[in-house]
Amino acid sequence: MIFLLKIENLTVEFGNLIAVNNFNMEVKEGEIHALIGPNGAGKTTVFNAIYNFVNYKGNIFFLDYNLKKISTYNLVNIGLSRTYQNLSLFPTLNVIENIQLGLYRKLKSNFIKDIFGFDVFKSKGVTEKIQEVLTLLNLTQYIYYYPSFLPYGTQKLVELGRAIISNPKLLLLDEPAAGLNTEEKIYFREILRKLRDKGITLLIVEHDMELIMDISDYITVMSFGNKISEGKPLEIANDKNVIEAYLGEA
Amino acid sequence: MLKIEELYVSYGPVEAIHGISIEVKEKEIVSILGSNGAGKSTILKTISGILKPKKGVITLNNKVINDLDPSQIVKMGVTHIPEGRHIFPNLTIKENLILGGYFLKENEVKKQMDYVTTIFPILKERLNSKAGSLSGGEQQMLVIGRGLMSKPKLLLLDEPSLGLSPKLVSTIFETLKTLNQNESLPILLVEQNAKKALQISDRSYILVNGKIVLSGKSEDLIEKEEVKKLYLGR
Amino acid sequence: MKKFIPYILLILVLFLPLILRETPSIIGYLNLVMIYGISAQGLNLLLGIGGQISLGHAAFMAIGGYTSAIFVVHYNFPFIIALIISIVVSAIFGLIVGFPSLRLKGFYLAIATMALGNVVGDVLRRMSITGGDQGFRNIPTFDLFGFELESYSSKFYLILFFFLLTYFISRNFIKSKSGKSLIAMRDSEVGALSVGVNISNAKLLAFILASVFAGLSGVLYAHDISYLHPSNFALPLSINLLAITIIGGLGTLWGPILASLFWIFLPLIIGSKLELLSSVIFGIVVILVVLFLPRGLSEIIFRIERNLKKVNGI
Amino acid sequence: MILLNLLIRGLITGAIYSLTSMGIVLILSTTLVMNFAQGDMGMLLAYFAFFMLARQIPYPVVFVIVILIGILLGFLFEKYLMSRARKTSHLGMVMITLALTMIFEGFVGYTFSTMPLLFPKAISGDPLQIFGVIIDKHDLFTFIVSIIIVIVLFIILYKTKIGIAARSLAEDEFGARILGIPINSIYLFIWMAAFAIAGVSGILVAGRQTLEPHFMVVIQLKGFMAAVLGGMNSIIGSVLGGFLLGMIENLVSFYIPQIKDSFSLILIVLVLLFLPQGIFGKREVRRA
Repeated sequence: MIFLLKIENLTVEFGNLIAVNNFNMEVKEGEIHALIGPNGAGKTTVFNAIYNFVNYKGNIFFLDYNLKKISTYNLVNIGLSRTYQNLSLFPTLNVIENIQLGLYRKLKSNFIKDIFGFDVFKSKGVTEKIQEVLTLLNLTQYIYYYPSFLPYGTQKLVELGRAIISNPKLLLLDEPAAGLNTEEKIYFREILRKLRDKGITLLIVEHDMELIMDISDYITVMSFGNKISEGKPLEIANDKNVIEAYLGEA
Repeated sequence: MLKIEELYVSYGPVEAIHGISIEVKEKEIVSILGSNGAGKSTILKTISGILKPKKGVITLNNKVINDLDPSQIVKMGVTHIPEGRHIFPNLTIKENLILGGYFLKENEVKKQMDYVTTIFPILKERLNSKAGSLSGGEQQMLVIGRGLMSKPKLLLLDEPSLGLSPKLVSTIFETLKTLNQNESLPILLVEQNAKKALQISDRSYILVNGKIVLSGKSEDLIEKEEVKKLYLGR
Repeated sequence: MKKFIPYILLILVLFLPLILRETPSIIGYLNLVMIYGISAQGLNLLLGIGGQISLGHAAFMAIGGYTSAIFVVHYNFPFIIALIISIVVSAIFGLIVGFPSLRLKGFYLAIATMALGNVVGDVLRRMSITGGDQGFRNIPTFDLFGFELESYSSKFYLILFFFLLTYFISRNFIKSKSGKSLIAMRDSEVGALSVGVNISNAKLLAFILASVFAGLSGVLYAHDISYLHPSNFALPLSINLLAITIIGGLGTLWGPILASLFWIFLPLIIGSKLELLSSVIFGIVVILVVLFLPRGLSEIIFRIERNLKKVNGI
Repeated sequence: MILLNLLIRGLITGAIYSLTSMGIVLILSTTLVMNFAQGDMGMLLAYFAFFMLARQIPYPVVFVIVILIGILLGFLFEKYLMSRARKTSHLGMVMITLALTMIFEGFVGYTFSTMPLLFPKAISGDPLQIFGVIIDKHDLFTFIVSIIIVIVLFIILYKTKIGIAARSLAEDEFGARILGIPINSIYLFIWMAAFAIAGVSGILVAGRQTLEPHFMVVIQLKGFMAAVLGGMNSIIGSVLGGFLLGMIENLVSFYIPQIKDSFSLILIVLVLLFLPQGIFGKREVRRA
């Protein structure tokens, strides 16, 4: 298995707007792969297709699974996890509860246990697992806070924690650095590296070119629903198509 | 004509704009550049009265407009064309345009609509179809056309290039330039498409994390290495 | 200190029939408070925890009450067996009514549940086994293995038992994995999906739970009052239950009982002369709560708790 | 002949339903609030009318006064309750309309007693006979009034600036605000219009049956159903939905009387599930 994720001839249409046009892409195991492009290029739509949130033509394979046939809620079971551009935290649950829910499918429970107050999130091994994630992301001091009382960057870490606690094979990050200040960005960069070292493959949609050029192993560039370039960071930085798409020389 | 001094704006508990000063003079196109989440849209929303500043003063022709409602600000001649279209998809194009000229008199509405449809002829052909049936680029034209209905004296424009093909972007930017030159309409433009924006604007401000890090004449900025670096990371 | 308050309250409640033995009718009203409190707790799980609206909640009560009454009166089943059957029937009914929730949101769901609630009323009116429009009369009181509970206070202890049971169940459920999956679904559907919550199952679970709670409450009502009529479970009761849940505070455990207490005793407090005005006052309270106490009456409990914490320096 | 009779009767019943459903759809399609108080607002205003009529004030004058009171109540309601509730939550807004029904029914029950009262018809006298179909004059009047109201509403909503602005609110409130549209005044206008319609329907329905605190509850439910049939988003659809519902009900209760009560309710659930845009509703244009 060389390719963890393989997107074949993906086309997504919204009415008369073609958001993604015959798009192909492969993500190798173990790499940090960045998907970049101007706003409205269709990057998030690619994520949403992977997650079956939109109807699409073409095929998306992850491991041996054809993702079209897998319900969104089962993706976490086969090793996919993601974060969202506008966060999808549970505002009425506190930080530790948010992160615990990342283990939702890993822990077995039944109704009888539930109503007798047996807390699966406190069972053996689970507490340690949660502690490990909290330490990795430096969130230990915030566990009883509700997300909306935390700085935006910390909220993003909580969402990341929820996504990684299930030990995903592939993690999709939608604009992880957007809205972060310089300090937080530096911290985030370290964490993304650590995740890769732990064996998690990362697919990142991001605008912050400095971050992308620094950490990614491979970059795919989209513009206007099409793939316009792909390659190693250095190749991308000197690619004429990319410079045009980014600086907007038509 | 528009002057912003030491502006601070918060979104809920989070401060998004940390003390910026911006000026737009008569007949000028001024652009604010910066990446996603830098706070560009917040500035425009504050000028048009949707958000209230925490600190700082916004003056229009030497009148403080900090505490005015959006409708009062529109009446003073400031029109904000928001990012993300915000058309009314189930209303017809004609109805969308009528709402753009909400404060105009009946006969003026007609005149202004004729004017707008000569700028964007595609709208004229489909006046009675629903706005939602337009393509992305046509919708962007409708949004700009709708903004022009109110006979603005200052145009605030948020990401007009968003999700448009390079060709359409050029068309729209040319239209803006023409408007600026023929009608002496000052424009405050917020853009991610740095090169295009630098090309058509007289002066630019570069915004990073709610602060202005660079500003000056667009023709000077376009040459600067720092600008390239901000956009390509090299 | 704070730890003991629930126990002190519980002991106090256990002695209530003794304290109030001069005025047994008050105990009768308290029984109703608990019955409606159980039903409201069910709606609270549905709306407050699961985020699904229902304007047919009273119909669930009717299903429970009528089922038990039919089995006890017409088939001579012991009360306990009839109770279990009623709960199963309620669960099935909750599942059926829950299906629209998979496709409908917000007020569309409100209308669908309202319509289904009315259908239940119409059907009960047309059947003969239910007594039709005459109502179901002479339902025997609770019969526990041969002991018939006749007095208000004996019923009080039985109803209190079920009330505490449902309180216990919902408290644990909210904290459990399944409970949190409902909260997750209410807070952010995409977030819930990406951690692996099956949204359809979660919605149906919410409806089943709500229906079971309401069904139980209906059973208790039937044998407590000994008379059922379809109009007692029509839209107004559903609206009142919704109001009770919202006044109490969505998603809170104490809310439903506080608001139910208020709802039952309000007419008594303002006196028989003004009794008709009680729904006016209740409506005004609903408006005031919506405008000024978005978290409901239980906000008050939160504040007391917070103050206690301050006193104890925790 | 029976069939024609049934259909005409259905149209009359339908006119009653559509009066209420118009008010509901007017609010829903502009503010996205499901207004549960539409029926009971009509009930309250019908009681006011009853006591004015009892004081020998002529019917036409009462008719106009009731509309004016409706407008005033709509103004107060939006100004002091809804505009505040809009800042809390959507459920809160719906809850306030539910609370109004409790307040109105309780108030009327307390002040005027719950005894049914006989409410005068707009036009009394012997029924007309047209092509062998017997039609009550009051019913005919009701029918005509509901047609007039739908035409007036249609003109306001589609041909005037304030109406177009009202329709834009539900589409994109931010978009409307940024154009400088005075949205607070528009909301006021919408509620004033809705409660004026409520007054008219209250008086006209009361003339067909007796006046008591709950007399609008069923009508309101039918109004919701008519709105669902009509697609929830179009005034004309809601009126057609009302007529259709009236006719279906009359046919069903004549031919299959056993299921007459539950039939329309089940129909509504099925329509909601399988035809979410209703029978007459146009499909919403979704933004790309």
